[in-house]
Amino acid sequence: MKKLESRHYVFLGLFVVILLTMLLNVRLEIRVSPETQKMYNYIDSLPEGSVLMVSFDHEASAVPEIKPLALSILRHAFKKGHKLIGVSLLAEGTGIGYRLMQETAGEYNKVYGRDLVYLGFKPQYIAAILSMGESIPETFPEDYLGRPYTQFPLLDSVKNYDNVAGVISIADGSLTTHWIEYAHARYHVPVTAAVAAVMMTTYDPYISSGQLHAMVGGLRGAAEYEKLLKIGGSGRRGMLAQTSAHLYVIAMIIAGNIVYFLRRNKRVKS
Amino acid sequence: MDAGTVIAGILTLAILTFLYRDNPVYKLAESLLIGVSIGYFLVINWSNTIMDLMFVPLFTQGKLMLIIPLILGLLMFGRFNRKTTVLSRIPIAVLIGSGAGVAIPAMLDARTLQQMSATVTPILAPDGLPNISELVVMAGVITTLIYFYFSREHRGWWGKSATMGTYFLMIFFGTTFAYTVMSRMSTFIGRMEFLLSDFLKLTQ
Amino acid sequence: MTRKIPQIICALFGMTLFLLYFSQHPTARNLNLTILNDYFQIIFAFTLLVGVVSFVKVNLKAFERGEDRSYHLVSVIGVFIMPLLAIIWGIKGDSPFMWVFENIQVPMQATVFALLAFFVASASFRGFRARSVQATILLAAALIMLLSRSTIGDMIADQIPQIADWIRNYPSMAARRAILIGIGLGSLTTSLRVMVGIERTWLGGDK
Amino acid sequence: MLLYLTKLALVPAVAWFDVSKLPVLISAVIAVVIVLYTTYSRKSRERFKIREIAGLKAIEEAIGRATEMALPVLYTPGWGGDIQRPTTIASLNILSHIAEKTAQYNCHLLFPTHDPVIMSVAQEVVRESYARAGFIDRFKEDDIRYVTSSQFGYAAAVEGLITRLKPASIFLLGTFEAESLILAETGNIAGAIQIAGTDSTIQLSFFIVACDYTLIGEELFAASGYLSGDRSIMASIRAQDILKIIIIIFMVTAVLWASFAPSADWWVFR
Repeated sequence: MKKLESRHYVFLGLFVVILLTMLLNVRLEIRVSPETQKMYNYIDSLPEGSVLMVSFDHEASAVPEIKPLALSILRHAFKKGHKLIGVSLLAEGTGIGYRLMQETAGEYNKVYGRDLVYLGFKPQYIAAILSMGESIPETFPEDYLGRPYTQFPLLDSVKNYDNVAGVISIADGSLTTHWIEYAHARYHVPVTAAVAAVMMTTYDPYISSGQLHAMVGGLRGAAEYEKLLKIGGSGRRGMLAQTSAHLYVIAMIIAGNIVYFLRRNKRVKS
Repeated sequence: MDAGTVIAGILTLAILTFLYRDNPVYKLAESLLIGVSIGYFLVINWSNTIMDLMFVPLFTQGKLMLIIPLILGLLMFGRFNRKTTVLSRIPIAVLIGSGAGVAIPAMLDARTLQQMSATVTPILAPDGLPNISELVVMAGVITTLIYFYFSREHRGWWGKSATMGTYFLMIFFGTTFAYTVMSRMSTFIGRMEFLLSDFLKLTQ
Repeated sequence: MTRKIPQIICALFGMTLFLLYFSQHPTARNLNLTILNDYFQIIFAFTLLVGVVSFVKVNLKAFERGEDRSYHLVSVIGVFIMPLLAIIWGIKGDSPFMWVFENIQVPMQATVFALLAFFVASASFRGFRARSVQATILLAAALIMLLSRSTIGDMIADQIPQIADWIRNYPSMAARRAILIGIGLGSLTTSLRVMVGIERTWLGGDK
Repeated sequence: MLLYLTKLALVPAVAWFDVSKLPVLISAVIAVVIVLYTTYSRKSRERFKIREIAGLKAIEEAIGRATEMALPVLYTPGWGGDIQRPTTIASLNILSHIAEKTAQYNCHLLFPTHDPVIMSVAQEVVRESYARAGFIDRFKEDDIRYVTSSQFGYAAAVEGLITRLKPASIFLLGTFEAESLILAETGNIAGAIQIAGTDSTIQLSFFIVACDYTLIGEELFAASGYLSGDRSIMASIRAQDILKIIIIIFMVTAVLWASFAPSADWWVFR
């Protein structure tokens, strides 16, 4: 066996910290931020049976962070009896979105075609967003599995954004911007977002200007949302691990400096 | 447990073994990832671009203008032979030329002008006292720009200002580093969640 | 000739797109979108084939040389299996193509991404040593931000999140602005040099 | 898409020039005039001192080290860029210089990329550099290779190359996204000397922490100019500096103006 180097200990330490904190299954008490509360209130206050469009605008690699968020939102919407139309503006998010919607629909005994429809992917996001503003059936003549649009009772009354209560963009990058700048600015449909933590600062200006109605972000956002829904979920389970990982990084920075100063002193003495 | 989860779980572990060191299991997983992802992109490009964006509108809707990008695309095939390789310079010239043409106004606007205007805020608070935070911003932007000044050696007061600029740069780097840590940890926690609950069924 | 013609095309397209940027006329917007979107994507799609052929060639050559045969074989099989699955069963919904994507490609990509957590930890251990004034500032900024982002921060002192917010909104943002202004200028001159033809490296240069 | 375009076409004669972009046009013209003047005027091309860029001096050293150790040099432009991006062009300029050196020293140069177009151009650039150095026989097209367009597939591929070939020097110059730290840390573990440079502000912090030298934003563009050794290209760096002075004067004036005349807003470009 090859000799272990210092980085191996650093890696091992992080692994152990996260493994233990996740196995412990402790729910860290967290405060719900006003942002998350606003998102929750928005979905909660829509009249039952509202049609929401959920857009999966993320890549496959972001799934670990995005999934808990998406699940919370989908669960909330189904629980409130809303009807969902799924789309995707990034090819990689398409299959994932379909699976997530199927999975949550199953939990709440929702029927495909009546309570949810998944339209799938459309390339060229700006053109797709604009063209749905004119006509959704012409943009998506078929659903994800290739069945005609007219076949589904849910879609009977859905022609364009006028028949949709809002758009929820689930994103790991800047695609939400296009929903804001095209769907909201031009067709005045309320846009909300569930995003990766890194993107939150990017969207802050849109929240303060009101162009983005509400936003929930990161694992922390998912945990807060789960708390509001009063369900257990991977977001809340992950919070202790998240905080510990942060502390671990701080500890590593400090440890690195201790090592550095010890070595330097030794060198000075000798 | 379905076969998909088992395979996904094994491959996840295979990639994680890299943290110990490079090994045959990781190498196999890596080769598979590279191969499959290239195949995936080939298919997606064929269906979303070549079919949906070009052939379908060209042949069923008669959009003849699409012949231009078709020819440009085909010229790239010139690269298959050393003698015809120069042909590929034409589509490349289109890409580079257009990119440069857009970049001049777009970069100037988004990067330079917008940032300039955003920096402008009164340095006097309504009560007539100086606004320290805004003074800091001004000092930061100017000294950092001085750091980026190339045609003068960093000596004397000029050099001191540039050094000041590097302090601001370091604050920025420290801040962004810390800010991204959270997201990176979430990603790994998400993977562990999959391993522990979907694959190994240890937590619920 | 082999350099002149691409050069002229480059300049022409550059000028056209520069001017199109300033127009809101539907015809102009349309042309803009066509070139930046359709042309770029289509040329890319064809070039992808050139890239893939080169990839397969490199791997087959290595295979012939007998270096690490199984790995190169796996890569090449991967490249061909996806189109094959797509041709036979399509790429929608529950097709085998999507199955491979979701159960092989996605989990591996996500795990490579997740390796970052470990690299962040090892970089923190090694890269934040207080060697100089600059390094110490870097270290201090990172520590304050990290503390403020974990629940521990507010336990130690209420001021930590406030200080962190101030740092992020003022000094840190000032540096970011200057970096962006600089990048804007650098991009501008580089693009201009390409358009007027002083910069010819992309043609292989001609010194 | 079609629908949207026909709708636009129906809008009666929209003006060809978008007045809201006038400030951008004026500034672009000023900037272009200054750049062209410094580039073509003989007076301004006369000698002017340029400050040192630490990362630049290190390039020579890095190639020298690889030659001594008889190990390869690895150069990769990151996953975030494409050929249309000025950053990529700047990176390819640096590549051309480095390739000339590796040709002279008979040092193995590897260039993996995620973009087939960048691969094609890089092959030309490197071939020409080898020819210029007089060692065209040392050029191997396969060393400039396309790996995969998948972000983390690309990261895994480059990570693999670094681990197995143990390059003595690694150049990470271009537009990087999340893969930046994966590559930089792997290079570090392999013990390579690393020179990085990017225009992605977030990734700069990772390079600063993990690499030996980092070209920060504009320095990357300046470096590509320096290395060319071409007087007219160097003169355009001078133009960037003149523009910086104008920007500083503009900002100081505007700030003072804003402090004493709070209702003015002539510095807002939109």
